Amino acid sequence: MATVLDREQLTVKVYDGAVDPDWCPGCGDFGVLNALKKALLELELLPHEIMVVSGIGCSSNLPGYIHSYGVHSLHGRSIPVATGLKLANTDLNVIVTGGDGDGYGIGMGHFIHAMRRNLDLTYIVMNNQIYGLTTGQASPTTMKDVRTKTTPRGNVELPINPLALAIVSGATYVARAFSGNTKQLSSLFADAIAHKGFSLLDVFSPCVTYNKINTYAWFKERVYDLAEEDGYDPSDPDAALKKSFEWGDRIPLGLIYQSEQPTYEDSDPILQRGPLVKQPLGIKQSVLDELLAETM
Amino acid sequence: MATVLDREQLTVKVYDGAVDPDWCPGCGDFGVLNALKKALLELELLPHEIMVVSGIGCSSNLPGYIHSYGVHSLHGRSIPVATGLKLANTDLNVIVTGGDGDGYGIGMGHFIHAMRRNLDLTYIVMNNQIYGLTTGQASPTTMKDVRTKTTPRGNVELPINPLALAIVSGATYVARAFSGNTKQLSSLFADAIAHKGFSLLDVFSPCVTYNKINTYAWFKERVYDLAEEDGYDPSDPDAALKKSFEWGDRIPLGLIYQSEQPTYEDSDPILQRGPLVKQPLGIKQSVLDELLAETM
Amino acid sequence: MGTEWDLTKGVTIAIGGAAGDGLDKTGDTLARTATRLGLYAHAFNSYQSIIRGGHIWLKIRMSEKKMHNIGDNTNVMIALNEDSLERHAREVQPGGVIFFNSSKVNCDPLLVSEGVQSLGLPVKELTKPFGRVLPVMQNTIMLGALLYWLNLDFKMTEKVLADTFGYKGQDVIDQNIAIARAGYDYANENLEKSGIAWKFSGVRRPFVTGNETIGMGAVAAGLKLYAAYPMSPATSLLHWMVENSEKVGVAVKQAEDELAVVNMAIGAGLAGVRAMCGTSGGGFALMTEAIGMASIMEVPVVIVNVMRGGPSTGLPTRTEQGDLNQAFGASQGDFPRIIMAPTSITDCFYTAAEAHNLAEEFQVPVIILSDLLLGENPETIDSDALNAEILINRGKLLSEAPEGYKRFALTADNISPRVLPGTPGAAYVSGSDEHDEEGVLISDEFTNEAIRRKMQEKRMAKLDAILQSLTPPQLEGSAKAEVTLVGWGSTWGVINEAVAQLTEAGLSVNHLQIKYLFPFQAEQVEKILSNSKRIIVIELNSSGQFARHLRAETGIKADDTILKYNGEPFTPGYITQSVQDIVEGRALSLDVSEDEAGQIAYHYIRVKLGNDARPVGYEQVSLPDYDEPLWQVSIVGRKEGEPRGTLLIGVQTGATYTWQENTPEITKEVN
Amino acid sequence: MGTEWDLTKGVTIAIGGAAGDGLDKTGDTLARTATRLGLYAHAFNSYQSIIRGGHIWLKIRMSEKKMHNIGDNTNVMIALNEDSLERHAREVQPGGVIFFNSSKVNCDPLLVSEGVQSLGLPVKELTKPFGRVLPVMQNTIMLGALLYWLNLDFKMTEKVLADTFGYKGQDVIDQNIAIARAGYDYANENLEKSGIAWKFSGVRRPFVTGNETIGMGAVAAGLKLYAAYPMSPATSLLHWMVENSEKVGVAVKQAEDELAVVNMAIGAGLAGVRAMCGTSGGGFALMTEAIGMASIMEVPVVIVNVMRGGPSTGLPTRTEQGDLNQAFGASQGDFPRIIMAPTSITDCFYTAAEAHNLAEEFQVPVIILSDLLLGENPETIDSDALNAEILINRGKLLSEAPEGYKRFALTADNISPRVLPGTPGAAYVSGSDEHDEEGVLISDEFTNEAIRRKMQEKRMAKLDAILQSLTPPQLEGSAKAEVTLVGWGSTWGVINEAVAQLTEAGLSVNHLQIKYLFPFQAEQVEKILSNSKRIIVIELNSSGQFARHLRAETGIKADDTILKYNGEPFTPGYITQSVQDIVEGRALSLDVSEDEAGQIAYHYIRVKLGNDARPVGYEQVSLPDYDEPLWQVSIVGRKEGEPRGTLLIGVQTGATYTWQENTPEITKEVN
Ligand SMILES: Cc1ncc(C[n+]2csc(CCOP(=O)(O)OP(=O)(O)O)c2C)c(N)n1
Ligand SMILES: Cc1ncc(C[n+]2csc(CCOP(=O)(O)OP(=O)(O)O)c2C)c(N)n1
Ligand code: SF4
Ligand code: SF4
Ligand SMILES: [Mg+2]
Ligand SMILES: [Mg+2]
Repeated sequence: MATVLDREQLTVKVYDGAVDPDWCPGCGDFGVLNALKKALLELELLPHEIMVVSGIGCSSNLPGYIHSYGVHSLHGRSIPVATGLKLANTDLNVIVTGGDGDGYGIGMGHFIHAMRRNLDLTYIVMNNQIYGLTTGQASPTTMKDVRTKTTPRGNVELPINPLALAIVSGATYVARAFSGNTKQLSSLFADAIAHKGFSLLDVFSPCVTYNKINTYAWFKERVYDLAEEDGYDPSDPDAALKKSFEWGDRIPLGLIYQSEQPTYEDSDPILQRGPLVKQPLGIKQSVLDELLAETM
Repeated sequence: MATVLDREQLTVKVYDGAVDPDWCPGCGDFGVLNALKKALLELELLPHEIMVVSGIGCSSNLPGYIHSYGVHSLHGRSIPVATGLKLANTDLNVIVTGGDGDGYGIGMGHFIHAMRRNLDLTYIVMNNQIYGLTTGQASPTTMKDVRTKTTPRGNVELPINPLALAIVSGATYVARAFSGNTKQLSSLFADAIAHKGFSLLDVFSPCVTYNKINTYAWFKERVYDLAEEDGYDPSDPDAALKKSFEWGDRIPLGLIYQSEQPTYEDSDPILQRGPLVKQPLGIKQSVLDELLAETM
Repeated sequence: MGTEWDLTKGVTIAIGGAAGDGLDKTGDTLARTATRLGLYAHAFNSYQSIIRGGHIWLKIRMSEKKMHNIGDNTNVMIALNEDSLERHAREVQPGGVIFFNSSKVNCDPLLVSEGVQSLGLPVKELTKPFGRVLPVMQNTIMLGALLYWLNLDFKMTEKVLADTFGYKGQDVIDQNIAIARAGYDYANENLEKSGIAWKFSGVRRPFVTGNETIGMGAVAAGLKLYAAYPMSPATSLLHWMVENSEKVGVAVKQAEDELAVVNMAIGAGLAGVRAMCGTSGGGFALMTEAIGMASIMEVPVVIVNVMRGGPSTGLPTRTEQGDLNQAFGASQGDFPRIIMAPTSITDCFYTAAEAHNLAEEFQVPVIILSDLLLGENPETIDSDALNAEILINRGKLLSEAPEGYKRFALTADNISPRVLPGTPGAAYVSGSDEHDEEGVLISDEFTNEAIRRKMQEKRMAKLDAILQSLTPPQLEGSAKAEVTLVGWGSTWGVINEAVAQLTEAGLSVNHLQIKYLFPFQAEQVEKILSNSKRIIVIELNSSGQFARHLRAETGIKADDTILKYNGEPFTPGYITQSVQDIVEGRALSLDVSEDEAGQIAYHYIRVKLGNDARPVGYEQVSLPDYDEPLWQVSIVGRKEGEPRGTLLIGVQTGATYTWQENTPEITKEVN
Repeated sequence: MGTEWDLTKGVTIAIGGAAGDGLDKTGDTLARTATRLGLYAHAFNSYQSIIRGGHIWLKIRMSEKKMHNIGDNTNVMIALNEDSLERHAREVQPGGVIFFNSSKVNCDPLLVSEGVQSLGLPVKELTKPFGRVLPVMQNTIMLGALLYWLNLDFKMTEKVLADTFGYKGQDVIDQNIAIARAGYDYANENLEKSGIAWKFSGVRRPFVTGNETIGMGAVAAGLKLYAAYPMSPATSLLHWMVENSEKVGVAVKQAEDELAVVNMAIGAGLAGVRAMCGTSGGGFALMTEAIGMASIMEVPVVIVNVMRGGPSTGLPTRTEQGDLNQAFGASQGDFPRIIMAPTSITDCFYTAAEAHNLAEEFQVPVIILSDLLLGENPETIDSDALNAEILINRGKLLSEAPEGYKRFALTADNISPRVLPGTPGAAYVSGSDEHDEEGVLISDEFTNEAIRRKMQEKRMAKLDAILQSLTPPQLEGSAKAEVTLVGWGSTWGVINEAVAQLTEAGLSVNHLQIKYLFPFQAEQVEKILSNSKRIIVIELNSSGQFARHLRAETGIKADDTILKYNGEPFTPGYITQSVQDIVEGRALSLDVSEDEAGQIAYHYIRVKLGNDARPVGYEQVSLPDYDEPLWQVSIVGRKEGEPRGTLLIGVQTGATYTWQENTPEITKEVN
C-alpha cells in the first residue's frame, strides 16, 4: 500500500503537482497556485483530504499542478461537479478553481445558484478579464470599451460585478485578491477554505499575453487593502455592496463580506448521517416491502 | 392579401389570441395578460409590430393568448431567442415573458448577461414562486422554509432576489408589480416597453393551485406602491438596491430603478444601418476579391 | 345481458374528463380496490400538458391474470363531461355501460352503441342529503355505481377510501363512503347486472409505475444521490425520491437545470457513491456534453431518460420511443456508454439495479431509456416480483491505494482499478482532456499520439467486455414462425398480447424484444433473426430509429415496420391488425381516416366555434379547386342539432381548408 | 546532391518548436512567399492546447500543382529546439536539410539520416550587427537560409515581410529583411545547393483556411447574423467574422455560452435573416436541444461544427471526424435536419452557401461538419475558385400576408409559405410544442392525434424533397476498380492522392467521397457501390461512425475500414500503406510500435525526469511478471549520453510499467 504522509511532514513542496504549470511566463495564475499551496499548508491539509475542481481554461488547468485529488471538468461546469462531490463526500475539502469566462460567463447560472445554496465550497476565480486559452476574446469581466479580438471597436457590454452578485445572492464569504500580492492571497485562501459555507474569492490574475490593459502595473496603481481601512465592517451587507462597486482609481482587496449561515449540508437530514460515500449500500427487503405496501 | 388594421381601429379585443388561456381559474397570469393587452393598446402598437417570446411553463403559454407575432421557445431560452429576433429586426417590439423557473432558474445565465448587454427588450416574469406546469416543485424564488413537492421539510435554499440582481447587473429599468393590481401593472408594462434598453418587470402572479403560501391575500396584506412613497428616487441605484431587499411585512411595488444608458443596438455599427432583415443579401465579387487579397 | 366475460383478460373501465376534475383519484381508488381484492389492474392515462381543463382519458384494465397493457376494449365509461362522451362513447363495447352525471351532462343516444347501457346519475339529487359537497364528489357517486356494475366488493373500496382520505379525518372518510354507497345503490336500482363474476385471489399486490420501480431498483442497488430538474414524465421519479429519501437513505438534489443535474451526478459518481439523474428528452439534450465527460473520466453514473413525444417540447404528456438516436449520438467523439431500455414495469426495477452495477463495474455512463408509458402508468405486479437482494458489484474498487497507483492504468482487461478521492496515499486528477495513465493531460504540453491511441482503445474495448456480461436476448415463441415481431423496451407487453391474438387468428408469430440497445448483442440477434422468415420491427416513433439501429449493427433490414407517432401507445389490436395488413399485402395508407377527420373537425370547432357544435357527417368528395380528395364534414349545433356548416379537410395532407357557414350563430370569428 | 525533385508534387518544409516561438509567423511568411510566386502551398499545424511551450510542428508543402494535403515527406526542417530535433529529425528525407540555431541547440548527428545536410546557424553571431534583437529573430534567420536552399525569390519575401510588418513601420521591416538576408547569405556559403528549380507561374493566389472560406461562402449567400462562443477550432471563424463584420454587413454576437448562441441564431433565422453559428463538439452538444426546436418551428439556421479530437474536451487542438453520430442524434424525437461535410477548403465556400439556401428553402436546421484539418490549416486555392455570385434561393418566402394565412399550413409539397414576423396583416406564434396549421398548440387543451400525425409526416417528408435537390454523389476513377475507397468530408484531398499512389503502385482503385451525410443519398450510393469489389471506408475516428451510417442507410457493410484516432490527420502514404496491407492480407496490429514506444518513453521522461534525457534503444522482451510482451527502452542523458535507466512499456496495452534507474542523477522523484 502507498505510504501516507503525517501532518507534521507537510511542506509546501508536498503539494507540487505531477507536472510543472504550462502557463505563459508571468501569468497571474502562478501566484494563485503558490498562494493556494501555502494556504493548504497553513491549514495542514493532507493531499488526500483536498479535492480541487475546475472547468476549462488556462486557469482551469490548476488542478493538474497540485498534488491532491482533482477534477478538470467541462467548461462552465466546475460548480455542479464540485457540488456532487461535496454532497457525496462531505469529508472532502472541495475547492473550485477556474477563470472568469468559465465561472461568470458560461457558468453564471451555476454560480448564482450555488451561492444561494450555501454548500461548503471554496470558489477561486482567476479573473483576468479575458478568455485566455481561446486566445483573447472579451470575457464577462472585460471592462467597457476595451478592445479584444472580439471587440475590435471596444467592448460595448457592461462587465459583471462578481462581488455584488455574490453578496446579493447569499454567498457567505466574499473576498477579492490580487495575484501580485501572494501574502494576502494565501491568507484569504486559508480563511475561505476554513469558512463554513460558500466562499467566493475573485482574484485579479493578469493574463500577460492577451490582456494588455489590466496588467500587474495597472492593478498595483489601484489596489488597496480593505483590512487597513478604518472601520470597514465585512459583516455589514450594505457597506459590502457599496464597496463591491468601488472601481477605477481605487480598487479594494481583502474580505468584503462574511456572514454565518447554516450550510446546505447542515440542513439536509440525509447528509447529517455522515458522508454518503460511507453509508451502507442497498435496502432490506422489509424496506422494499414497506415501499410497495404504500402502493396497495 | 390580408387586411391590415389602422392604429385608430385598435381596441383591447384586437389583441385577443386565437384561443382562450387554459390557466387554472384564478391564476395570476390572467391579470398579467390583461394588463399587457391594455399596455399594448395604450402604446397603440399594431399586432404585427409586437413579438412576444416565452420559454416553457404555465406562464410561458402567454404568447398563444395574444394576437401578435410570438415564439414559444424552450424552457429557459426565451432571452437568447428574443435577442436573436431583436438583433435581426430592431423594428420589432420584443417582449419576453415567462416564469420564475424559466427565467431565474434554468435561464439565470442568460438573464444576467442580457442585462449587462442592455439590448432593448422588455422582460416580464410571472413570478409565482413555484414550478407551476410541472405541478409544484420549489423554484428559485420559493421562500426559505416553504414546503413544496420537492422540499417536504421546507426549502433550505435562499430565494434569489431578481431586482437586486438586475440592478447590480446593469438593467436600465427594474420594476415590480402584482397581478392583483392591473392598473399599476399595465402602466408599468407600457413604461417598460417604451423604455429604451433592457427592462425587467418582476410580477407576483399567484399560482392558486400549487402555491398556498404566496396567495393574493398574502400579497395584498404586504404590498405598497413605491410611487406613493415620498422622496423615493428610482434613479438612485443605492436606494434602489436597498429597496430591492425590502421583504416581509412590507413589499414595494412600482418602478424601483431606471437609468438612461446607450443600448446595445445603438453601439453596434452594423445595426445602425437599419434592421438586418431589410439589408440586401450577399456580397459583390469585388468585396470577395478584397477579402481574398488580404490572404495573399 | 348475456355477455361472456373473459375475466382472465379482464374488463376495461375508462374515465373521461378534464384536468382538475380529480379523476386520477377515482381511478386510483378503483384500481386499488381491484388490486386489494386480488385482481390485476393496468392503468393508462392519456392527458395533456395543462393543469386544468383539456381532455383526460384514463383507462383501467382489471383482470384475473396479469395483463401488461391497456388492451383493446372499453367496457365501461364514466363521462365527466360531454366532450368525453362525444370523443369516446362509441368506443364502449356491447355489454358495457356508460355512466354520466345527468345533473350536468346530456348523453345523446346516438352516441351509444347497441347493447350498451347508459346510466345518467342525478348527482345533485343523490348528494343532496350530504349538504354542500365538493364537485369532485360526482366522481365518488360514479365510483359507487361502477362498483355495483363491476360486481366488486364495496367493503374493500371503503377501506381504500379510508386509507386515501385518512389524513383528512373520519368525517371525510364517512362522507366519501356514504356518497359512494348512494351511487352503488342507485345503480343497483337502475342498471341491469353485468354478469361479471370475478374469481378474487385475495392476494394483495403492489400497484406501481415504472418510475417508482426504477426508484426502488436503484436504491436496492445502493443509490445514494439522485439529482434532477423537474420534467415530465420523469418528474414522478423525483417526487418518489423526495418522498422516500429518508427511508432509503438517498440524498436528493433538485438543481437549477439539467446541466447542473448531470454534472452533480457525475461528481457524486466520481466521489464513489452510486448516483443517478432523471429527465426526459429535452433535459437529456442538455446532459449530453457531460455524458462524454463521464466516459473519458471513467465515472460510473446512471442517467434515466423517460421519453415523451418529440421533437422538441413536442408532446410533453404523450408517450414515444424517440430518443434512441439521441442516446446513441449523445456527445462528441467515440466513447463507451451503455443504453438499456426496460421492457416492463417489473423490469424497470432490475434494469435500474443492473445499470448501477454495470456503470460501476465498467466505469461508464449508463443511459436507461424508459418512456411515459412505463414511467407514469401503474400496474399491478406480483407480490414477489421485486427482490431487494441485489448483488452489488462494485467492480475494481480498491479500499486502499497501492504504491505507485495510477488511476487510468492501461490493463489487460481494460479496467483501471479505482481508488476513491479521499483515500490516503493517493492523489490524481480526473480530466476531460485526453490523459495518460496517471491523469496527466496529453492535450497540452505533453502531446502523445501513442498514449492517446491506447487510451482510446482501452476505453472502447470495454464495450466488448460489457457485451459479455449481458443476458442474451431470447426469442419468444417458435423459431420457425412465419413472422417475427421485433420490439424494444416498453412495448414488450403489448406485442406479447398481439402475438397471442395473432396466434389465435392462425398466424404463426414469434417475438424478439430488445432490452440492450448498446453495446448491441449483434451476434446473438443476428443468429436469432437469421431464422426469421419475415421480420417486422414495431416501435413508437416516426422514422424507425430501432429498425435503423438494427440495420447499422447487424445489416438486417426489417421487412416491414409498424410505426406509430401520434402520441398514443400501441394497443394489441392495432399491432394485430397491422401485422395482418402486412401479411395479407394491404398497403399502409397515410390518408386521413374518417375518425381522424372527426378529430380534426373537433379541433376546428373547439378553437374556432367554441364548444357548442359537433361534427356529424363525413363524406369523401373531390372538388375542382383542390389537388387532393377531401373530407366534407357536416357540423351541427350540440344542443339542437341544427346545421352549422361544413368543413373541408384534405384527405392526404390533413389540411383544414375552408369552413362554409350555414347559420349565423357562430360564437367566434372565423378566418 | 543529385536528388530528383518532383516539384509538381512539391517540397515539404517543417518547423518544430514551442508555442510562443512565433513559428506560425515564419510559416506564414514562407507560404505567402511561395503563393505570391505562383506556387501552391498547403500548411498543417500540429499544436497543443497551450499558449506557450509544448510542441508545435508546422508543415508547409509547396508545389507547382495544387496539392490537397500535407503529403508524406519532410524535406526540410527548421528546428527551434532540441525537442523537435529528437522527435522529428529522422523524418527528414535524403536530399533534405535540417536547420537549427547552433547558438542554442545541439543537433546529435545520430538523428540525421544519411543524405541529409544539417546546418547550424549561429544566430547570436549573425544577429550581432543588429544590436539587441527579439528571440523570434532566430526564425527570420532560418527563413532566410531556407529561402536560399529552396531557391525562392528573396525579393518576394521582402515584400511579404513588408506587408506583414507594415504596421510596425519601415525600421522594423528593414531589420527583418536584413536579418533574413543574413540567414540567406550564411546558407549560401555553407550549404550545398538543393537543385530545386521551380517553374513559377507568377499567378498570385489566395491562401486561405476552411474557416475563412466558410465565412466567405456564408456572406456570399446572404449571412446577416453570426453568433458564437469561442471554441477551438471554430474560433478563427468567429475572428474572421468580427474582423470583416463591417465590410460584409454581418452582425456578430459573442454570447455567454453555446445555449445562447444557437438560440440567438434561431431567433434571427425566425425573424427572417440568414443566421449561422459556429462551434466544436462540446459546444455543439449544448446546442442540440435547440436544433430540435428549430426543426419543429421550421426555422432556417446553419450550425457549423468544426470537429476536433474527442471524446469530451479530448484533444482540443487535434483533428478528428468524430461528431457524425452526435449530429445525427442531436435532440430528442424525429425531425428533419441536413448534415453536410465539405470536402475541401474550396468546397467549404460552396457548402456554406448551399447550407443557407437549403435551410431557407426547406425551413430546416443545417449542420455543417467541418473539422480542424479543413478549418484551421490554410492552402493556396485557385484565384477563380470562389465565385461570389451565389444564387440566393429564399424558398417560399412571402413579402405580404395572404388572407387567412397559416404559418404551418399542411401543403402538397410539405413546405408552408413563410411570412416574416413584422409583416402587417398576419400574426402567429411559433411553438416548440406540437401545433396545428396556425400554430395553436395541440399538446395542451387541444390535443389532436390526427393533426399531430400529419404535422410529423409533413416535416419528415421534407427529407425526401431535400434529397431531390442535392448534387448526386460521383465516383472518381474507373467503375471497375478492384478497390473502392469511401471517405467523407475533409479526407477527399488525402484519399485523392492515395488513389494516385496506389494506381502508380499498380492497384486499381476508385474513390467515392460523401458530402451529404443526411438525408443520405442511399439509392445513388447503393447504385455506385453495387459495382464495387472491395469497399474500404476511411475515416478519422475510432468506431467507424460513417461506416456504420452507411450500413444503416444502405445495408452496405464496408469490407474493411481504415481508422485513425490519434489526433493526427491521414497522410496519403498512410492510406496507401493501409490499403496495401488490407489487400495483401496483412493483419492490422494494435500493438505499440517502436516509434510509439519512443513517444511513450519521451512522455515519461518529460513528465518524470525533466528534459535532459532521451530514449535511445528499443528491444522487445518477455518477462515473467508481465502478461504481455514488453518494449524495453534504454534511456540516456541528453548531454553526455550516459545511461540513465530502462523503461518497460507493454506492447499490447501501452502501459508504462517500471522504470529501472541506473544512475542517481534523476531530477524528479519517481513513483
Ligand atoms: C462548451 C465549451 N465551449 C467553449 C469551450 C472553449 N473554451 C475553452 S477555455 C475557454 C475560455 C477560457 O476563459 P477563462 O475561463 O476566463 O479562463 P482563462 O483561460 O482566461 O484562464 C473557452 C471558451 C469549451 N472548452 N467548451
Ligand atoms: C430542458 C427542460 N427541462 C425541464 C422542462 C420541464 N418544465 C417545463 S415548465 C417547467 C417549470 C415551469 O416553472 P416556471 O418557469 O416558474 O413557470 P410556471 O409554470 O410556474 O408559470 C419545467 C421544469 C422542460 N420543458 N425543458
Ligand atoms: S494566455 Fe494568459 S491566462 Fe493563459 S497562461 Fe498565458 S498569461 Fe496566463
Ligand atoms: S398551475 Fe398555477 S401557474 Fe399554472 S395555470 Fe394553474 S394557477 Fe397558474
Ligand atoms: Mg479568463
Ligand atoms: Mg413559476
